[in-house]
Amino acid sequence: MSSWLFLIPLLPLAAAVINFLFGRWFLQHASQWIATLAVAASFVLSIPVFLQIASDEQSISQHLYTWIPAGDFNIPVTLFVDQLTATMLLVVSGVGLLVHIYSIGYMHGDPGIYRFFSYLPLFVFSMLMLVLADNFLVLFVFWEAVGLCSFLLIGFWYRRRSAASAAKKAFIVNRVGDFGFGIGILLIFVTYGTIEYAGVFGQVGDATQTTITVIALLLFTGAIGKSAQLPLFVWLPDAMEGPTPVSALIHAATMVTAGIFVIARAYPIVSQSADAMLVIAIIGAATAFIAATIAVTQYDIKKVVAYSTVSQLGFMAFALGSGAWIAAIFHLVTHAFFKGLLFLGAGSVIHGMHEEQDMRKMGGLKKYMPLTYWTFLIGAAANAGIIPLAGFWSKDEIILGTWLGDQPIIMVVAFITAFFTSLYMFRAVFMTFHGEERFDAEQVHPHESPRVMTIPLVVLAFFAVTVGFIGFPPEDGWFHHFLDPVFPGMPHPDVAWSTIVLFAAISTVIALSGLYIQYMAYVKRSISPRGISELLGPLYKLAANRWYLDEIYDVLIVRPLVAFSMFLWRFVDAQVIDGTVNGVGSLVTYTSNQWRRAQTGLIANYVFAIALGAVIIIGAFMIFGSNLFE
Amino acid sequence: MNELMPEHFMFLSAALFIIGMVGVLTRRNVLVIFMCVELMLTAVNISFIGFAWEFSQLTGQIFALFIIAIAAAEAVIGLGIIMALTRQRDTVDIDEVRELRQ
Amino acid sequence: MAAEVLVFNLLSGIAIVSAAAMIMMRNPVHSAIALVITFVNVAAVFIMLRAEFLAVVQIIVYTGAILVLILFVLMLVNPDELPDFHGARPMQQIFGFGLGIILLAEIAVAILTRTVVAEPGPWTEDGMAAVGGNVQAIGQVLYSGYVLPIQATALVLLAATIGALFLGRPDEDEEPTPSRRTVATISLAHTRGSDQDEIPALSSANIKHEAGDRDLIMARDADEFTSTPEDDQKGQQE
Amino acid sequence: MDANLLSSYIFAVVVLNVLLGLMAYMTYLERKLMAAMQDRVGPNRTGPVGLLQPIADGIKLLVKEDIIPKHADRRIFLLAPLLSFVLAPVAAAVIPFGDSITVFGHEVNLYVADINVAALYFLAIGSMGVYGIILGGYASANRYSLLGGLRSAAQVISYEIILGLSLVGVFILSGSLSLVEIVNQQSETLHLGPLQLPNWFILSQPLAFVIFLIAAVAETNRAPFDLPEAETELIGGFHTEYSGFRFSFFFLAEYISMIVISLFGATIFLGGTDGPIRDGVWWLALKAFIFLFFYIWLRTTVPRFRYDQLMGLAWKVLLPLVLINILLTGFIRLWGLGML
Repeated sequence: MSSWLFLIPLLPLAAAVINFLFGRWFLQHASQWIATLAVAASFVLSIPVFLQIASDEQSISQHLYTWIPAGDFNIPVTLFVDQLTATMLLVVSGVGLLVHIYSIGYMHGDPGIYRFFSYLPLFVFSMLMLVLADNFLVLFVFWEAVGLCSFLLIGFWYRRRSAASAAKKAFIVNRVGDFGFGIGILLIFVTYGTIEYAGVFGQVGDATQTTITVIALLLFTGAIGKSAQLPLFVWLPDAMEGPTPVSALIHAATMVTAGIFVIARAYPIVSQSADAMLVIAIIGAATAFIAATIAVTQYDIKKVVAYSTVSQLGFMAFALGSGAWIAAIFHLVTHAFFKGLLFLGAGSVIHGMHEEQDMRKMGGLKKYMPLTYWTFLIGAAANAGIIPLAGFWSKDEIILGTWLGDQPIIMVVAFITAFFTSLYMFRAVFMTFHGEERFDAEQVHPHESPRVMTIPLVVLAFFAVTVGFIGFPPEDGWFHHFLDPVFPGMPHPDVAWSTIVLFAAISTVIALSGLYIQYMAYVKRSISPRGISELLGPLYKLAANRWYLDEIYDVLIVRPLVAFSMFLWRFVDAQVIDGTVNGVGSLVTYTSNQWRRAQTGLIANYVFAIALGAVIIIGAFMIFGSNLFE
Repeated sequence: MNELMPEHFMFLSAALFIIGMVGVLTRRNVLVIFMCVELMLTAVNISFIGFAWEFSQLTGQIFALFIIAIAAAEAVIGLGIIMALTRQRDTVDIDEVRELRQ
Repeated sequence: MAAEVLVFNLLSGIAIVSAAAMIMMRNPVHSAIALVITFVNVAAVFIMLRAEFLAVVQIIVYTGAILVLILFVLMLVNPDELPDFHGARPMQQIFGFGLGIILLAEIAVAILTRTVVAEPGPWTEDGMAAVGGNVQAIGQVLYSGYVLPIQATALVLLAATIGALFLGRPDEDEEPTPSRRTVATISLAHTRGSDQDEIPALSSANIKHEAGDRDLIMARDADEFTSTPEDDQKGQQE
Repeated sequence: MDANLLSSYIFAVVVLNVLLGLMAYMTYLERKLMAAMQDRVGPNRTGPVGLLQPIADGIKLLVKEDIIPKHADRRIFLLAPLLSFVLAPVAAAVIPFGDSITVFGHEVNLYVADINVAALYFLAIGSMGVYGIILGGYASANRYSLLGGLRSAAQVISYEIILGLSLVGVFILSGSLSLVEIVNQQSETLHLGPLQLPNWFILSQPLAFVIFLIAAVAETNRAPFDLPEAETELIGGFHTEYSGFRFSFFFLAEYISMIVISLFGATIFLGGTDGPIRDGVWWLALKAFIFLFFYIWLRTTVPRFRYDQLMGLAWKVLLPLVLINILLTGFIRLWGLGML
């Protein structure tokens, strides 16, 4: 079993390499089948791995080779699977497979399809290796690799200026977080002398409390960048410039959850530091709230889903911070399915509307694309937390976890955010699929997407409905017991059934109230959204303009940086460095001109110089003596 | 000296080496200079083999073997250069080849 | 073993004398012959120093290959071009001999005053005989401890071969010119075509019609043997 | 002076004289055989069936005028034929003519020297032989001679590589460079079921043997590789200007070389003194005679090569073949030792 573990990441890598090398001239559209089959194979291979983990609760590891053997500093490349990794394996390869299938339809006819289908398996490979890593350095390498794939795929249509700059933005903003992450890993190495999980986690307590807090916060810095937390989430909405399947796979289901995964993986460290957990909880809650308010005001369907993603990642983050570890992972899993579903559904809408993304130009699409509608509705409901869909179970559990973790303020924020979640989700549904048809019927003929695109939707919708039941009953479900060994020493507060039911009831009421408000606003038209926005005035403007975060960054960071760069260019480079270099050059030219006279061109003279040198050296040796011959 | 001593072959080696060196210094024919260089290499070989003999080691002989191999390569290249030189400049006088002066 | 010393002195005496003759000879061919004598004597010295294999290699490589090649090149060079030994640089010779004498003195002092100390190795006469002889001993040491240098030497030799081929290739300074037009004649004695300076190169414009329609010319007198470009044009006008 | 050394000297003198006598009758044999092949009579006037013809020839050459060209480099002109003549029989010193025999109570080895590097020594002497030709060609101050000498130098160097490499296969199999050792190994008998075969290296190295044969012909400047003295283009090549007994030195050297290389080939590839019954020097002589007959046969049969063909044959055909042979032999040897 564990002997062919390596095939799981290797197959997508092979597909990526093959498509990249031969795609342009030989494979073209055939590349999609290679990529899809490879990912399918790794999904199929992941299942027995998961089953084995589930049955005997033993973690598997397979040593591949030693990457850096430098004295005591050994970096083995070892595949390591425990319950957490097994879960992630299934999610990554499963959603990855569905997205691959979906992409066959979505990318049909694109001239760069071979490129797409080499980047996408490359991403799957990197992500799988990220979750399979058994030390922090390999983790970091593939952490960067998924960032690279994200960059390549956001900028897939690189001829589009906005796509190119979005790709750059994603890459650069992520660098900020990665920098902290890298320093955190260095600090781990300095503190513990090893960077292998087992070695580090076994001796967490040896370090001082401050060090542990700093390490935890530095690791979380990486997560802030990768998982789009405040204040670095600005890249994620822009990343929607990439093809929609990419958004679904990378920017909803898998890569952005890497930050959550790493914090969960570093549970032994993070859980030792109450301060760090508080910071994580606060940042997560703030992210969730701010992103939710922004999402309500957006008109671009993909932007709505993107901010929703940021918000849900905030949920996961504060769940971690509040000590609801399993709930966070649970939400990660359910979120992967329903958010992937929402993105693919949005992609299907965009596809059917001929690349139109503005919801103000949609409406009434229900009758044109029923399958998309129903699946999108399921995804939205799951996201909003309507019982009994997947999102309900996980989100409710997170909120319950904040209460159990003695974070009442965050709990309140979470409830408010849940309300906003319901608002923006159903706003998107009703604006897109209900109401009058606001598009230009002369130009646009909405149509249902081809089957290759709708089948993944249906599959994902099925999971969005059912996957929540792995965590049923709350706090005591199968999933909780499955993941329990990953988080040793986690407190298990006894929760009364009444409490659970109470929280579930509050969640449901909040979700349904959001649904009702939007129904009145966009279907019955008894509430005017415009009136509300005018009523709120500056608050609405704040949210609609994304809390001016981009502008603040522009003033605070980008412009000073540009000015400083100009200074470096105009003064330091053009005058100081060039002056030095030219000065050295002219000095050498001058001295060389003087020395050139020694160059007589007569070989006899050169040989004579050599012989004279030999005579002098030997003579000096003989006279002054040396210990060479004695 | 009634026995073969290290001094014997060391003097032989030194004498041949210095004769070769003097030849390189005084002759003007590239080919003769070339032969002198070969003589110097052989002189060094004598030293190597002599020390190998004196200390019952084989390292010196192996070094000499490598020197002979490299000398063969050097001869091939050197003669090729001389051929090219005579074809281009029609001379083997080393003093007439002084383009590097420029 | 005075005999051994005697033989050694004899061999090295011949070697030194002929080496000196090598640099004194005016004729480089004589120098080469003197060098052959030196090398053969040195090879004999090698045998005395228990290096039979190297002695044979010395003869095969130095006298059998390198010096033959040098002789070869010497004979390709016009003897009139050979520079004088007593050239126009007396200072150079004085300095050369002077340096040689100083160096010899220095080394002589070094040899006589210093001694080399080292651990004796296992390859005495008996040690070599135990493994089958000098060749076997060298083979054992060479292919156990010096595999990488052997490979490197092979590469050097390969590179030298390629370099020699490159250096020795024929001159290519002549531009490859388009093939000259040959004039089809049936010659009885003297062809006018060969008297003409140069017939312009065939251009692509007239190559096509000339390829097929030129008939065999049955000559009656000398002027008819050759068809010139003017004739061709005439023929076309008709 | 121990007795061993003395017996070696005596034996060397014997070998040298036998070689010289053989050489003389080699010319007779060649002329007779060629005549037979070309349907002529051959020498038949001097002595019975012309048997005294070599002696007559020798006397003729000795009494002829010794001409030295005016512009010749005198010293080298005199040295060159001597060099050829002296070096040719020296190589025979390492050829074993049989086991030791007892003469007057002394044990006498039937070889001049059993040195450890005998085969290489043979090649080394062979490579020295080219000096006679190249210097002779140079010293004559004759362009034809010079060209002949140059051709010879290039040819002999090229074919010496082939000759040496063709022996490497045998060295790999025998693990020795000593000819005595090689002969001893060949005197073993191989049992292939009911079949009994001598362990001659011609059986295990057939390709090397063929290449050796070709290279040997070229090495001795014999037809069809006698380019250095190609009469039709070089009016005799390097010995154009030589006459009298100096010419005879070159002449003798060539025939001695032929005999010695035949003995050498018989020793290396055909088992030397090993024979089906009653091992002894007669077997060696018979095998060498086969070689010599082949030489003569070749001369009467095959026309002379063109020069570029000659060099092309060496570098483009024989060298790759011989390298492949070495590679294969090496692999087989490793396999046989269980190291592969």
